Amino acid sequence: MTTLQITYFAALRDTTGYAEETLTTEMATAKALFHELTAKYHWPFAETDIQVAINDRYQSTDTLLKEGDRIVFIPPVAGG
Amino acid sequence: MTTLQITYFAALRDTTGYAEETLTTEMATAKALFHELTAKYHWPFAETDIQVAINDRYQSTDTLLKEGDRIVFIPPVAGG
Amino acid sequence: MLFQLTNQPIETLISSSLHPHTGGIVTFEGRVRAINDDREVSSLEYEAYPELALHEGHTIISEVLEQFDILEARAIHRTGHLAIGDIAVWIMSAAVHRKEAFAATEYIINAIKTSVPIWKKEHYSNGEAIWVRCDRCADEHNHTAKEVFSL
Amino acid sequence: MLFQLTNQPIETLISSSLHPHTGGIVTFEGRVRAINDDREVSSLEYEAYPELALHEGHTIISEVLEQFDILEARAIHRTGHLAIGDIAVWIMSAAVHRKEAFAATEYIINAIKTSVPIWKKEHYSNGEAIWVRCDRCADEHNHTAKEVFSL
Repeated sequence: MTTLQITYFAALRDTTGYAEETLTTEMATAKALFHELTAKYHWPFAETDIQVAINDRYQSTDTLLKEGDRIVFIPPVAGG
Repeated sequence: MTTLQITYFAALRDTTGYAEETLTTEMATAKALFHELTAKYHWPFAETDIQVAINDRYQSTDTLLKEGDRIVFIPPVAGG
Repeated sequence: MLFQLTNQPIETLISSSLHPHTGGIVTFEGRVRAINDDREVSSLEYEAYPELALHEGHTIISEVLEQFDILEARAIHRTGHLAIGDIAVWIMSAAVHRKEAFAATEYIINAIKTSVPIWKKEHYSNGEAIWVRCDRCADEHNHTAKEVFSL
Repeated sequence: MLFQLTNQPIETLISSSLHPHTGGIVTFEGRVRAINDDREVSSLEYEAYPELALHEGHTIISEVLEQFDILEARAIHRTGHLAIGDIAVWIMSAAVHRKEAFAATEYIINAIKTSVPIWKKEHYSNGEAIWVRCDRCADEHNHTAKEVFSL
């Protein structure tokens, strides 16, 4: 089990109703965690739509999660 | 014989010492007039370097000159 | 600062300090449009993930300074609530010769749209608001903004 | 006015009136460089043939408005004596989408350098001054400024 700090922005935050949560999971990778949270919050995104930041840097969704990581799932950006 | 109003700008004006002159010429075209003035003022330009404006519009250097035309020879531009 | 986020009007942050070799400066301003994809926009909101957005923005500008023959480059992106006509993003590149300044500025805006984590919520005059999904905004001729979901 | 000549600082003439569909604005500023072709420039002078310059400038902007998918375009060229850092030419294009605004602005500056009758006299820190010959300034990667003659 890994305990993580998850932060939600924009459309994802609207599905959770809060910006941050501390979550303990059995999932080993960011990708697996994405599917766990998609089931929980009914996210309207495919796996290929989403990028992940771990400790404030983009990482592969196959990255193994470590205790205390800060995780942010990033839906398609729309800046500029 | 045709009487013309000639205006000189920039490098050409520096060779004449004045900005305008009224000139009567036997030359039939702007190109021929260019060669006449090059001989007179020692202009350091080739025929292919120069464009001509007649009555404030670019024209071919083969254009026939008409009584009262305003002629400006235009050395390579350097705006912008 | 090479890349900034601000919740204040960008106009107040634009200064022109100039390298003495600067011959050409190209700027890009992205403005809030009154109409987007045929819908009447009343205002919009930009939300950034600041830690990552600043890192990615800084990386873009640093790479451009290495890869293009330019003297300076800067970008500022607005966050928070914006009205029609407000500047959402401002970018400038200064170069000895203009061709590189055009290329660098266009590269920066495309890169920002691709990789900087900033999201846009459009508010429409009929009261709806959506987070805009804009997968191909960097390739704008094929661009279709897709609604994520109405809120 | 689509194309203007001015002997006043261009900064004082730039206003931003905006079409409500404007999404992207690209500007180009040509500035007086301290160094040109390895010579130290102290100041310079632009001289225009006003009747023809205004006609050609207006024609360029009108053609761009027809040929590019843009909402607005303007250009202002300075005349008279300029100091290092002064804006010699300012161009802006506004469009719904940025790609066209970049293309239009770059087209305008190239066209101005090719066909608008404006000449530049560079004054150097050693006291010399020459009318700069710049046959290929519109194709600047092959550009060699050639001296017409010293005065």
